[in-house]
Amino acid sequence: MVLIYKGPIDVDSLLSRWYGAEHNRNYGAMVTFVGTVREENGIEALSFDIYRPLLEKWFEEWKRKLEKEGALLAMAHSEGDVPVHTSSFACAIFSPKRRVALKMLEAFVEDFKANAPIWKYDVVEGKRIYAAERSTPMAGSGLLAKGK
Amino acid sequence: MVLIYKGPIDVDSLLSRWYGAEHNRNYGAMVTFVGTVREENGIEALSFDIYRPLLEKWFEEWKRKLEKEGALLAMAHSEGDVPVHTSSFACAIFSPKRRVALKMLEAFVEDFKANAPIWKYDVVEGKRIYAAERSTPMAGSGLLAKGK
Amino acid sequence: MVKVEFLGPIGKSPIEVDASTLAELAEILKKDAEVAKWLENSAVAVNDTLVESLEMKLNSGDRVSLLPPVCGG
Amino acid sequence: MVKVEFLGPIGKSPIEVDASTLAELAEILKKDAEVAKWLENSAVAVNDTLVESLEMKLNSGDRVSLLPPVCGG
Repeated sequence: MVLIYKGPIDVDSLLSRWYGAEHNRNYGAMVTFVGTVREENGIEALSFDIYRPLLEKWFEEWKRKLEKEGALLAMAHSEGDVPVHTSSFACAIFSPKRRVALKMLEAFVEDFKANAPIWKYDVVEGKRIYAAERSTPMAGSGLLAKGK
Repeated sequence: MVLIYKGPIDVDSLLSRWYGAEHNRNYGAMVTFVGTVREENGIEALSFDIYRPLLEKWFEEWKRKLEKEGALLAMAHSEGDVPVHTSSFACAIFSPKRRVALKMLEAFVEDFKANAPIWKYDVVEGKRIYAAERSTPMAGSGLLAKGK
Repeated sequence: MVKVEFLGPIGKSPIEVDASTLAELAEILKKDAEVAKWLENSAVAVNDTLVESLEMKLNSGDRVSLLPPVCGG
Repeated sequence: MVKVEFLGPIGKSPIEVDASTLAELAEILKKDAEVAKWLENSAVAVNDTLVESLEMKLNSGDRVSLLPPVCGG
């Protein structure tokens, strides 16, 4: 299950929780990725909408893919406003083999960017502005524009 | 500077320290790798020797390489005995760009395995046994076997 | 009747329409100026499963979701 | 005199030898059975800098380190 935080992720306690739950289960490697909101273009925060049912399906598919390699996947994401210099996304992979963990972390994060049903907004002077230019159409987009 | 721990790394406090020091410096991505001792072949622990002067040089070269990409590198390693299910190696990369962080993490960890001047021993019934089969000759090895 | 929901930045309340295939639904949505501009780059889910064919039959009570371009993290 | 140290699993105390190049040092170490077997797969540092040429001159007080195969992490 994806952990959803209202607002910023408490990174210390999250990483501690993940490491604590798994370090004695004989995984030789833990890799983590943490995404933090950068101060740029005068934004105060980023803000996120999540469509949970599809995020959960997408995540469970990745979890199964990693299980086939003997690896474990965990993920957290923020909903709502996440101020500059706080974190909105975290994931961890535990694996017996380091190469699996390193390869899969990159593949997972890139697919997350392209296909996780999450929408990003810049927050400027309290207003939410959809980050259209940084967003990617999901796989299979444009179906309803086809036809006659 | 590489942080050297006598025995296992306190992973929670280390990751918290790294994240705490850097999250407000406008890096968008933190990636970490943590290596934990697996229970296998009846070992009680792994044990490590480190040659610090060369480890430090090797690490500083990597640090400079990452600085050219705008990224920051941190690393910790254990010296002496590290019991099964505790951690002996940790590193973190902070970068404005996620791709740099992900690519460099893999490259750094692989070069670490091949060229960091650290020697590993299995600890079985209190005895240290050099892990010869899992060890890799450093780049340039064999120089003194050449000649007449 | 089929329920259509518009996720994220589309920012439109759900509507109920009468359509028996996705192709029929497409024709209806193309006539809504507010929605039409999103069709080109939105993915489509029926009852929370992403779909890839306009021929797909819709049944009364089905829920269709439009998912515009994403950017997590 | 040059100091030679044997790192990690070689497990031998440092020695002092008389050698004015790495090539000379190599000939001396090849005669020491305990050390000879490590030469093939050990890297060499002079004053904590890894070196790649046997022609390298050694000066009195230099410190030569033998680094056998490594495995961190």
